[in-house]
Amino acid sequence: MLLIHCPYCGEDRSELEFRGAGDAHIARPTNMADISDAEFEAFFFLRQNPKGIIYERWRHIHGCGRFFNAVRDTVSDRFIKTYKAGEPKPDINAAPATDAKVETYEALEGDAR
Amino acid sequence: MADQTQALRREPLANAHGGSGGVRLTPAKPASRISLRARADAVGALSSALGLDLPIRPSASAISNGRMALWLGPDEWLVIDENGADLMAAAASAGAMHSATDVSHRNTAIIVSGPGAATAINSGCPQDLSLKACPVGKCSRTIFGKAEIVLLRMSEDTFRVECWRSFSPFVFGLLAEGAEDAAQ
Amino acid sequence: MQKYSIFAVVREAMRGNKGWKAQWTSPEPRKEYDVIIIGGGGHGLGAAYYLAKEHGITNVAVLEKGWIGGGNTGRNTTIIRSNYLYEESMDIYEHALKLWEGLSQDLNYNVMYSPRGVMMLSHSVHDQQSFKRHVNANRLYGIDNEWMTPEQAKAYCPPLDISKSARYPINGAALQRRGGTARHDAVAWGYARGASDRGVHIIQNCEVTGIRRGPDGAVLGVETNRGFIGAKKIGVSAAGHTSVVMNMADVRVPLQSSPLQALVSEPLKPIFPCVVMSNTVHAYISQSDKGELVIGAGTDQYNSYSQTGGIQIITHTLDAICELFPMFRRVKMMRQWGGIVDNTPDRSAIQGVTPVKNLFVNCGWGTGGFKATPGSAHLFAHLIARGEPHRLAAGLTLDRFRTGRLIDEAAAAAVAH
Amino acid sequence: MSGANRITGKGRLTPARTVRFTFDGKSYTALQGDTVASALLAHGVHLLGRSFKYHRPRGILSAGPEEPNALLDISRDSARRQPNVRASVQEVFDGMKAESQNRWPSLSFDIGGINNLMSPFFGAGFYYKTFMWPKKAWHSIYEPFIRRAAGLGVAPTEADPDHYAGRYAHCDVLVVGAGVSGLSAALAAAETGAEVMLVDEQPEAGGALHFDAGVTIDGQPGYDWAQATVARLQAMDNVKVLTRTTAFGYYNHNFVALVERVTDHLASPDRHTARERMWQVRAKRVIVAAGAIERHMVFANNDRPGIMLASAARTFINHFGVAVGSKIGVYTAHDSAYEAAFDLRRAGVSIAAIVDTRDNPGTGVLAEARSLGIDVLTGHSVTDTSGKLRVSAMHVTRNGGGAVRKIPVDALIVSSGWTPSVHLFSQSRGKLRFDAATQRFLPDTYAQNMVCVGACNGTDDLQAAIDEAVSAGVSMAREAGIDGSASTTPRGEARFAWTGGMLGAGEGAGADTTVKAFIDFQHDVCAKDIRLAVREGMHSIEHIKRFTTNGMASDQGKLSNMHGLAIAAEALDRPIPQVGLTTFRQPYTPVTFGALISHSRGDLFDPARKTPMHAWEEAHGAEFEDVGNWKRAWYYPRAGETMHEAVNRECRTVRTVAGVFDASTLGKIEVVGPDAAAFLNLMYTNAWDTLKPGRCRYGIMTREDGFVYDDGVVGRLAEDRFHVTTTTGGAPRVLQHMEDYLQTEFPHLNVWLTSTTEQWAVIAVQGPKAREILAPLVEGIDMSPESMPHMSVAEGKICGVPTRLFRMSFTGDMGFEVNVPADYGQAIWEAIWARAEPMGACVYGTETMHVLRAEKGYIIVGQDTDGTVTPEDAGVGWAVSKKKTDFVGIRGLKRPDLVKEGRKQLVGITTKDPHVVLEEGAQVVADPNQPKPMTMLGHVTSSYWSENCGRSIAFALIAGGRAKMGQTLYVPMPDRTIPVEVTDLVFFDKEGGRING
Repeated sequence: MLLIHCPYCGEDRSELEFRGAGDAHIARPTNMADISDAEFEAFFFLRQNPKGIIYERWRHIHGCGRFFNAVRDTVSDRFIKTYKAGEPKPDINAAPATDAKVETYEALEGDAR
Repeated sequence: MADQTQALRREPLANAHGGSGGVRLTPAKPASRISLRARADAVGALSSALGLDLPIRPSASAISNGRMALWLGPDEWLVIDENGADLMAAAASAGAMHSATDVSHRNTAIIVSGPGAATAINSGCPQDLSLKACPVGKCSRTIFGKAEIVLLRMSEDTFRVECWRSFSPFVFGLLAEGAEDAAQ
Repeated sequence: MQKYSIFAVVREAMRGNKGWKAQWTSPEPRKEYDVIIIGGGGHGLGAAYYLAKEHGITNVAVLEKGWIGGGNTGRNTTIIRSNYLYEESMDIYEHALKLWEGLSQDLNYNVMYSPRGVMMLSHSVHDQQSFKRHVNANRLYGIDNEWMTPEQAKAYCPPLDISKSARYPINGAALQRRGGTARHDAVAWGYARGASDRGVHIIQNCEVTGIRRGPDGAVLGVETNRGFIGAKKIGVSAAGHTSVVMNMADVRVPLQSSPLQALVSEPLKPIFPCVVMSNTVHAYISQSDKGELVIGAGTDQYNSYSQTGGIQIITHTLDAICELFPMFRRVKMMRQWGGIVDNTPDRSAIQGVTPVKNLFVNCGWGTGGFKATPGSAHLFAHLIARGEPHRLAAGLTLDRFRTGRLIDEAAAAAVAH
Repeated sequence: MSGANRITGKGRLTPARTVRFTFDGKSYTALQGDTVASALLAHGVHLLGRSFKYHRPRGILSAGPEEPNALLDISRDSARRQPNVRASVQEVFDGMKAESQNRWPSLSFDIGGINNLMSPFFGAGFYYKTFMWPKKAWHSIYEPFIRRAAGLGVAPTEADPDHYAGRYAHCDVLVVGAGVSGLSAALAAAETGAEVMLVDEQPEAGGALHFDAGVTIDGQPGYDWAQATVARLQAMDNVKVLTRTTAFGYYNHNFVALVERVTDHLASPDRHTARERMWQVRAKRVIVAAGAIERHMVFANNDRPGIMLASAARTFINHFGVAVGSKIGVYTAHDSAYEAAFDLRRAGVSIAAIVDTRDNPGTGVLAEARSLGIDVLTGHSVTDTSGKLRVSAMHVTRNGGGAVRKIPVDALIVSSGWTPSVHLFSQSRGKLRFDAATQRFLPDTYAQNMVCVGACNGTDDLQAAIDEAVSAGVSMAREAGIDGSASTTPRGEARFAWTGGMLGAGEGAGADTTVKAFIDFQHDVCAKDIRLAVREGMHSIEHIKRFTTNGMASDQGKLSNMHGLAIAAEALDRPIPQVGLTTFRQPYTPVTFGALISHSRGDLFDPARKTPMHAWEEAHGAEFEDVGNWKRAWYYPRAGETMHEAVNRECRTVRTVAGVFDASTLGKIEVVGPDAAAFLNLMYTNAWDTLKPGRCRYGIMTREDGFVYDDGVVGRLAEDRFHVTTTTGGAPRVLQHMEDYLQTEFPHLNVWLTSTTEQWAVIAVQGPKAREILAPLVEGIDMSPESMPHMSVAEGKICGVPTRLFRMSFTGDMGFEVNVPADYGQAIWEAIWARAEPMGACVYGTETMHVLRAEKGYIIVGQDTDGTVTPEDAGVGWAVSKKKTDFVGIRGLKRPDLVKEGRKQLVGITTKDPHVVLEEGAQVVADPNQPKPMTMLGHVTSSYWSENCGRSIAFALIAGGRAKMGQTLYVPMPDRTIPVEVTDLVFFDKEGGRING
């Protein structure tokens, strides 16, 4: 059960209060009616699904109700940062990239490499 | 509400009773409530119209003369008047852009009191309810088992638990189990 | 290949079991293969097996970054069924089920396919409508699936609580008798043995780090932690890691990888005869031959490659199990674990060509990949060998997300109204 | 007497406090505080169970949770029965019934023991190689046989009458384990002022101090110091101590799950007390002081009852006062076993010999053995044992060969060293490192905010462990934000510093042998099985585990993993770290489902949502159906009526008089703000700016992909206020969907959304007499057709209570929906019913509502649509604005496959025989005689007997349906084929005049 910092409440709260809401920073085209099928596919379906840093949205649905954004490592499940909706995508080059020290279960088991 | 209509009212927890040696559970008396939504620039006008300072600090509440304003989100307050005052009219008189919606009957409340109150609530609520993390006056919407609640700490060992009416038997039932376990 | 039989078992027992040979070999990689399959799970190993057996293509390597069968093949709750709604789904899952029925004999490896019946519980009028839609569609398609009254369901699965006082009383069930379970590890090992025997190279601890392409865009081979390995064709069957691999070829696929958890109880004497699923209360349960209750939990709500998730997912499914089977409250959870499932937007798989020449993909099996294993592997081999999909997999192509021809099994189950 | 082997003056239990229990029907006396294991050992009972595969007789191996053999069925009554309970952990209570498992007909004579003779045929993985012929025999013959033989205990068959509790908790520092290290760490952290939780799985604190009588701390015997320290901690306000509590799972972000066993040790627990309590603790910092687990020696027939871990024997003598034998052999590769021998010897037990496989044991212990007159055979090994149901002799030889000496013993205690308990550390996803010098895996890289101290961290020296723990207590508290200091550092002294340890097979069980040298006792995995797996090409430790099932038993490899790994490494000729390690998963020890679900049972399993009128409906005989979390009145049978009859009556009555219906569960969202109409324009396919205040409109909502998501009537109360309704099940997700767009895509709009589903009780009054029923009750609203036409809304009062009154219809007849604040719902319902009933009206439920709307061709989203249906498909394409330049779904709707010819379209279908009612979900075909797999055109979405039409009616989604009007299609059912005709959707009142009354 994750512990998530809500940027609006200013507190760490249990994952039970939140709902994940998919990738962040995917802007809905303003000329929606005019985009091509391929553009629509890219907007609505295609995702990076990164193994490592993901920019994602959460909603503090059983809390302040706000959608906000988070930067998280999908390998360690560690949050690097959460920030309010509308704030620019943070440059996290300064922050550690995928933390190689933290391993998936998969990497902890089986033959050592 | 007028007196003659009072007789027509059936509150969802009218006959509920429960608790344990260390925790009392009491259905709160009927109150009027609005869900108030507004941007920051309207807070002043709404505060004067409602006669209490709408809190702008997260999780803060303001209480005065049986009227409470609970910060639920950056543009959202739950305003409760235990005397049944017409909060819709009060808000409307502010003259500033806002949304007020009557939720008096949507919600009902349970007062949880006694030395085991926090423990009883922690039977289903994942928040840290120690006085350090949750001082008197702190409020928040949160989760309680499989129901959503709004929690307000009224004193060291008294909480107000607001929930939607159809969830109230569940919330009361889980609080009753929590109260029993807290007494062990 | 050393043939397995009761006689072999007796013979070897007399010799102290010293004569058993390696089930598959672990060769050094060649410089180049006709086909490289990325991902040594049941789907990938099976595809290699069928490439060799049915298409005569034996210069094949299966590259596995860990140990074969170590991904979702070895982490799932082994449910097999084919009672899906849409023709695209019925085609592939029924194809798989037919292969399951003869797989032990085909592989000369007991994969313990056990058609003990998969029962899906109906708890509401809406469930009933949805299940009968499945039952009727399956019947006309030649797939067994039958509606049962609560009493019939109880007779088939005695631990079931069919009392009206339940929170969500059971108002019937759909039963596929040919559905059941199989031994997951045996599937990977059986295919590996069969493929290895036919000359396929199974290369473990070999992680693909890049896909090299020629000037015409076609694949040339893969970069790995053991160096470059050439390939005329590449099939990607990497489940939860498909996005990672496909990104190496600059192909984006509509996938999200998230944790899927499961658990087993301590071993118990036989008490649970079949597989029971309930979508309404979110419960999936069967009992393994070792005696453990095998219980499938849900997916966590976020993308993750960690193969672990929150305990609330586990407790949520146990809530439902104990509601359906109140006597199990005293049973103990012995182990919980997680896998990485790759879900598509319509919760149906993708198998087909990609924008990159000679790069083929098989992914998006989500929570349903195990049951598809032989069918998916068989059709994937066809795709790789022929360069175009088999008729039974023709609907699973990648372009459906652009055109809107989705195969939305989840949506067809719809929602309460 | 509490047993002949109870040694007077030994142990910490009180001789006068006795309890009675039975084992396999025989009654025994035990002492309060005994475990089942200690109590039975006191009576000389060693045989407690049978193994999983070979049904070999087994005894007690350990005194802790790692026990693989002595698993019993423990009950206090028939419903309170618990299989697979470790005898080494379960405390005896008065009246307890214990039964052995996995044997028939009796524990001492078990038919299944024949498996032991057949064992050469049952090598690891044998079942993969046979049982394949004939094809169907696996499921019908072999599998049932294997299933019956497998499994250990018998699952309870009655519903569990006990209840369980759960709590969330927070603390600054959670300390797991109350041995020397855990206590020292907890004390230090507590002294800084941090909020500390200290948990230990045993009934009292002390950990290894239970057995290790050679330790003194601050001048006291270790165990006494532990009790004094716990008392001190318990007296502190900032400390919570939980005993009988296992930290079983370490999850993300320092979330640790504990299970507290509250009543399983009590003779007559209070019925209000939960049997077990699950704690879910979010700790700022965690200190794991989980200790280490002793390993057995791997040699032939090392599994006979009477063979046990040296530390277990030491626990039994020092804590329980029980001698596990009268002439005890010792086989060890580690000094710690010597101390067990010393303690037993001093208690008057004869030690046959200490057989040490090492040439050079620790000098201290050697000298002490000599002074006690104990025979020590260094460089020797036990290569086999004798005995049937209990060990009777150990076979000793010099390493490398030589004569075998059979030394009679009645117990054999063993140790090959200690494995640090890194389970929680591994669960936290920390990375281990193999310490070649000590042949063990130790915590290396931490992944979470935690630290390991003491034996589980490989810190062997007592004072070093204490110092490490104290320093961790202070630093973890500081990291948790508590800046205090600790004043106490305990001083500990151990009599001996231990050396030694070995992994893998011992003498006589090496590479070429076929003896049964057990590694995993419960699953009967022997050293030779590991080697077989390697021979068969299993080179990854995970493959070896899965092939042999080593470590997959209920102890999850606590004793077997390291031995298995070492034997595999040897067979593979690779160093241990290159073979890897299997994963430690949660839980550390098995946890009951009851504790995991805690309160979630019965009424608390899932909230059952009921409307304000529910009690009235129940009292008036309503049957209810589940719709999402809601209970909705389905139909109201009168005495003697079937469902069919009741629904027919209700349908007739509504059309001829009127009906009253509870529509409260429909979702309601108040949309308020100057941009409310603009927002709804984007969320619905329809246009909303043209809707005038006081009027309503039916709206369709699509997702971005163009498929129908929800529908409902929206009323405009004012320029800036809309009352939106949604489907019952759709309410939460529609609100979430709207909030998502509002906050994320359209934050510039001045509009807010509030759920009002539960604010309003909704009473629909439908039928020709609807107005007549309501009008006299309503104040301040002109209900005349002119001022309140179809699809309008007004605010006023009903019976003195505020109402939002809608003129709308889901039946096609004139109708109103009365919204009143929910607490008034039942009173207003009763007032309306008081007028309606005398006029001959009825109350009706959802079934009648469904029939009536179908008669009129109104769709139900979720029944007549699924997630693949567009508004056009569903026949409501008229609700999609052609003028708007944007709304959610506008682009998705234009994709090639959504505008293709031949899509499934919702049409009416009628059976040729009007009395035949189709099955909902039935499939429709053009040619019923085609072979399977058939080409299906679509399916029946709704189907009813329509009393008002005098025939059956149905909707179906049919490929190219609207072009097939009038055509005959077929519905093939198992028993017959039903011909049907394609029609439009409206079956009743095609002209639509009734809506105006």
